[in-house]
Amino acid sequence: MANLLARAFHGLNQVRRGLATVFGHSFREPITKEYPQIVPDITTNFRGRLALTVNPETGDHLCISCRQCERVCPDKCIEITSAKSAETGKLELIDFKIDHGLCMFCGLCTEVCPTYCIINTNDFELSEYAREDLIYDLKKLTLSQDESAFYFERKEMPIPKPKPAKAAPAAGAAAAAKPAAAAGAAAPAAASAAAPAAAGASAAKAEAPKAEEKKEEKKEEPKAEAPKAEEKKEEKKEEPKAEAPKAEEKKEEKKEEPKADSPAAEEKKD
Amino acid sequence: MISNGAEIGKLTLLSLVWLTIVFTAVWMATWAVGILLPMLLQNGLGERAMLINEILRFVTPVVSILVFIPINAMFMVLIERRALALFTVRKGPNIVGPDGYLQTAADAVKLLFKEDITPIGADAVMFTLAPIVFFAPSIFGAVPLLAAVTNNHALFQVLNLPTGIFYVLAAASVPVVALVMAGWSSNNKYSLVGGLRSAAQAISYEIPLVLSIITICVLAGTLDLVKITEQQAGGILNWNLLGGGALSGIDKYLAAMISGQPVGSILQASYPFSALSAVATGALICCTIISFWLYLTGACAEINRIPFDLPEAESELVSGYNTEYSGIKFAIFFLAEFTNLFVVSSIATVMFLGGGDNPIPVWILDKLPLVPQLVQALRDSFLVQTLHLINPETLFSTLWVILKVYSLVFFAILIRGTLPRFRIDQLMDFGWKRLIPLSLIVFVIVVFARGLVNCHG
Amino acid sequence: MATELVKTEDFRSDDLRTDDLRTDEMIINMGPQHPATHGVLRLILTLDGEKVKHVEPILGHLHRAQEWQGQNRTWFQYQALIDRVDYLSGMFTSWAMARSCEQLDGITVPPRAEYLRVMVAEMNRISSHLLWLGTYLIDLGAMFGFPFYPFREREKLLDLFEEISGQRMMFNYIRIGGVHRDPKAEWFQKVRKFTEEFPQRVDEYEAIVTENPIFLKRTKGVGILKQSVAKDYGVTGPCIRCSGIPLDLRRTKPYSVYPELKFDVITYDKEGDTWDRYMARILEMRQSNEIIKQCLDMIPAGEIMGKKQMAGMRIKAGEGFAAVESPRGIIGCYVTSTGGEKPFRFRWRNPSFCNLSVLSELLVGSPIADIMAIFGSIDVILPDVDR
Amino acid sequence: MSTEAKPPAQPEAPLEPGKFGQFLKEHGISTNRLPDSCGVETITISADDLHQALKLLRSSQETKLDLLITVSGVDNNDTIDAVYHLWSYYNNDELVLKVMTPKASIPEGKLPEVPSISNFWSAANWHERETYDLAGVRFTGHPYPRRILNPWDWEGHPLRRDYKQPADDLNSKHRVSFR
Repeated sequence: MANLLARAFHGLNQVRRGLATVFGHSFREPITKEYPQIVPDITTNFRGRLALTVNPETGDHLCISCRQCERVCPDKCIEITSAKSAETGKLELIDFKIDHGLCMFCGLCTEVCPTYCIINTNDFELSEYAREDLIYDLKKLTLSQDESAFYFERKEMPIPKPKPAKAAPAAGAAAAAKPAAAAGAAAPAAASAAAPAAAGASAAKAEAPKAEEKKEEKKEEPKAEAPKAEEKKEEKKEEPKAEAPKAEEKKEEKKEEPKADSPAAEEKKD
Repeated sequence: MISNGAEIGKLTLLSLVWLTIVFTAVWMATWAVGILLPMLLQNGLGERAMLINEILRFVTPVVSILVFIPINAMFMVLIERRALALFTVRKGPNIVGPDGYLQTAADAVKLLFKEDITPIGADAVMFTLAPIVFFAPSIFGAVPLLAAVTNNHALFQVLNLPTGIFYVLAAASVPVVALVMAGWSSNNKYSLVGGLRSAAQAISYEIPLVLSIITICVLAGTLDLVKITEQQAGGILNWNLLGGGALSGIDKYLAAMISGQPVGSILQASYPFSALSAVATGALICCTIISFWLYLTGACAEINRIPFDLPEAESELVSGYNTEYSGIKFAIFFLAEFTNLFVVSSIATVMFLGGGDNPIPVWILDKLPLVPQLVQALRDSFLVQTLHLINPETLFSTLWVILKVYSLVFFAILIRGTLPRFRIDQLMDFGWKRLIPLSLIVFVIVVFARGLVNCHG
Repeated sequence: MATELVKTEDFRSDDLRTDDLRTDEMIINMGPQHPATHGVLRLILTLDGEKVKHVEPILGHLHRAQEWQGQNRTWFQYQALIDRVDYLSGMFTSWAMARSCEQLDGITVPPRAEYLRVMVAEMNRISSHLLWLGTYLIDLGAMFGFPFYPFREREKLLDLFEEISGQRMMFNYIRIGGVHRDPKAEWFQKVRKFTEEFPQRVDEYEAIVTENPIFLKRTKGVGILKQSVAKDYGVTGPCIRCSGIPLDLRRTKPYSVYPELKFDVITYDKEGDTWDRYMARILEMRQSNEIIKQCLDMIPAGEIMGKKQMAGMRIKAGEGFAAVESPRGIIGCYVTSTGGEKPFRFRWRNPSFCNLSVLSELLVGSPIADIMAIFGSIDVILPDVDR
Repeated sequence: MSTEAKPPAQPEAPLEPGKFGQFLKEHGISTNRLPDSCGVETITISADDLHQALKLLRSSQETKLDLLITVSGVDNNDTIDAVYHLWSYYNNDELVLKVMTPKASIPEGKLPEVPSISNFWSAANWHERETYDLAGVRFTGHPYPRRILNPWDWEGHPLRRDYKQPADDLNSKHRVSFR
């Protein structure tokens, strides 16, 4: 009996302790924030929506279409379309698509990117009314110069020298000057006129100006896949940033070969 | 160290605003039906208004309750959510309306417009009837309480039965049937188990509940709610919570001593068997406190609140008897639950906490400055004299009742924020093996101890 | 006289139950959309009144073919996926994979990386236990008040994780050969601040819960896991430590820098009930807190990566099994490599999967209300079960 | 599934039996030793001896390998293995036991058969079900040989190397939508 009473009192006392602790909590500051009004302070490393940066100083797009991110993505949610530019002989980005509905924000693409182009922003508000709207294209992905500057500063990434964006085209242009001259002044005009018809099946409209170069590469095979395959091979060599000068050299060599043939090829077609 | 002053302030303001809205609305409705209409009719119809007046007299309490219940339930849901948020270091609903004041009103509107679903295989008649049967008794039950909590206001005397408390208890035991009906008719096994549980639980916890109330009735010597409140008038020492008038002798003694009157044989009159009476007084106080606790426990179980919410038991039975309900039927269940909480709290207030009585003994109250003048000023005002809008006795007692009832509600919310749920067999064990014997013991002690002390006399 | 008419023997409950009344079993589907099954477990219960007579768990509602994906992703890619196996303790799944690959490849992990691993893993253990504590109290019916307090502390930990790894739950922080990022000095200060205030918070939980009479009634003597049964079913983690076997990989098969740290293995009696499991987890939280404190004092400077992280990373051929002590038990990774870009075979040994199999043994004979009390106390994460 | 992947290299010369191999040999059970997997003794055993060997290893005082960590099914290109990882609760002993069934010896349309140990080791119950489900090893004598992770009417065993994935949109290059 005494034991029972003691237990009852102990139990009641414990309940009282619990109630007092819970009641005591009402004198503490609330820990919740009214989210849409008060935006949380997100840490620098947060892996949010993916975006492409531009050079914060010059405004040039940083992507060199090396397709590293496309290859490393475990969900295969990145799709890059690029083509070789006629003037520079370098790969030029046409479109960059990321399906954010498929993305799992693992951040592997940002780790392998050699130019700090693709980054995880702090934006996490991605809701849309349709799944298709979650597929972001190049325009939607690319950040403005100010935003890029903000992220470059926040993530403490080294601001790229204007070389990969600016100097490279210059070098490319220098290299391309010769073949362009060799190909003759008449060729571009004819090629650009024929371009939509020839490349229409394979390339999008945006690709049309670059189709000129494709044609040169085509040689015998009229199939649409052929230039792409060639592109891929070249891309692989282009991959690491450190090797960029080498790749350029290689390209120069390569470019001279087809271009030497190109008049012949064009003659055939004509 | 209060670092949460702003939130507490907001909660207090919210309560005040809502309570003002609730009671203004109720009083205006009641006044319109019970006083204004008869006055106008009297002027217009003269003698022929008698019959209509008679009808209006009976309608008035029902009107007041019907206006009161929905608004009050909305307020209680809101205060529950805000208070729980306070305990759990959150902010709670604060978007809809000014600082979230209209959140539950919006919820109610949403529930009313939702589709009303009757599941396939359900017994449609029973399914529809169950919420009504669940809700109706809380209206019937609340009516006689009105007279008690408004300090026997003339408008509500109509339904003041001599067996008031038993009528209330009888009404309060009906909802169990509704829960079984809901559980059975839903064609859902979880609902069925929930309904059966609620039947078992309500029946077994009604016994300690009723026994603890009987204890108080024995102390008071009456079943009339109004009489019970009137007996407890005159400060905290006269309340049933503290021995039901066992301390009133001391009260009188102190009052006489302070006012300089002869003390004489006041103590002797109240405690005829000196030492024995002292022991009996102690026993009475203990017993009434225990039976207050018993009452709270039983009431918690009766209205299915945590820690006795086994019929609902989210983690076991999805949502128990109201798993299949939606829309307005669910809203009625919801409404009734909170109304029951209010009814139960008001019974506790009337039976244990002195109804509308202020806790300050009279001999202190008289010494306080400005109070008598305030009352007198109110009494002379236009509102009282011409329009009969309020009378001071009812006003003050209503304020005290509101304070007491909502303190109990707040306590129930605190319990809800702390305790885990019982298991069904432990609940039964606790009910039958602990509470019922305890309540019987308390009852017997009170019966004998009462003879040794001159209660309320 | 009533006593002559009614004999007491007529009211013996056994007789009523078996002979006089014709009773029927009720079959209830608990889950997959039941509010308290912690995800999507489906239990087919055969009930006799409120007593469980038979229970059959149906798994696989969250099956995501983690092992298949392991074979179809490169090593580098798969690292990002494995946090999803056990989303509440992602550090441990990463660590198990990293350890098995390091074993195969013969990588030595730099000491700073090891300390960082221990720190984040113990923080993750705390956060996992905190979530368990909150949800367990919800299972027991304390729906509205208490469960928010553990989540408050967990939120702080998740913020710390976010700062160090980039996300709150899918960390991808522990990599093959080391850890991904070296945190800044402020991060260590924040962790220290957390470790200093955390014990008081645990005191608060205990004040509310531990000796609460209702909680005691719900958990004491409920779901008793006997040592023999536990061994038979291969139960690990706090569950088996409560059944009296001091199996804690951090001590029995020490890995990383655990031999240098001071802590005890928490064991209880031979027949662990749910209260013991609750208490063990509370003590483990305190202990992990102490371990983090020690790590903060002992962490050396230096490298954090023993192998270069690159997309085409390869692991030497061979096979191996490595395990770490996760909050739920032994999480192990059996990996077979052929030296190629992709693993040849990945096999997860998940603690939840093994611990859950004992459920059908524990539940028989208990009332409905105890299903959740017992199931919750095993601390099962359904993605960890189904993979 | 990458079919070009090769199984781990087999040893050229038979190795000396290790601690547990010796122990089993003493009890008349012949085993073959494979190269250690990360320092843990790895032996193969014929399917007929499995039951007895595991019983011995579990219950005898010398070995006390009483914690069955996993049962896993591995489809090497020419064999299908059931791999048993055994640990001890009390000491640091570990053992990897393999039952290798050559694919050539399995009749067409049948599954490799390995005796079930779930009747005396409850831990094996779900592991064996999972191995059956994913890797397609039939455990004879299992009390409840049903699929556990995949739906009950699933066709094929996903972790087999000859398994054809029902729909593989994810890896196709030219898809209309990404999903």
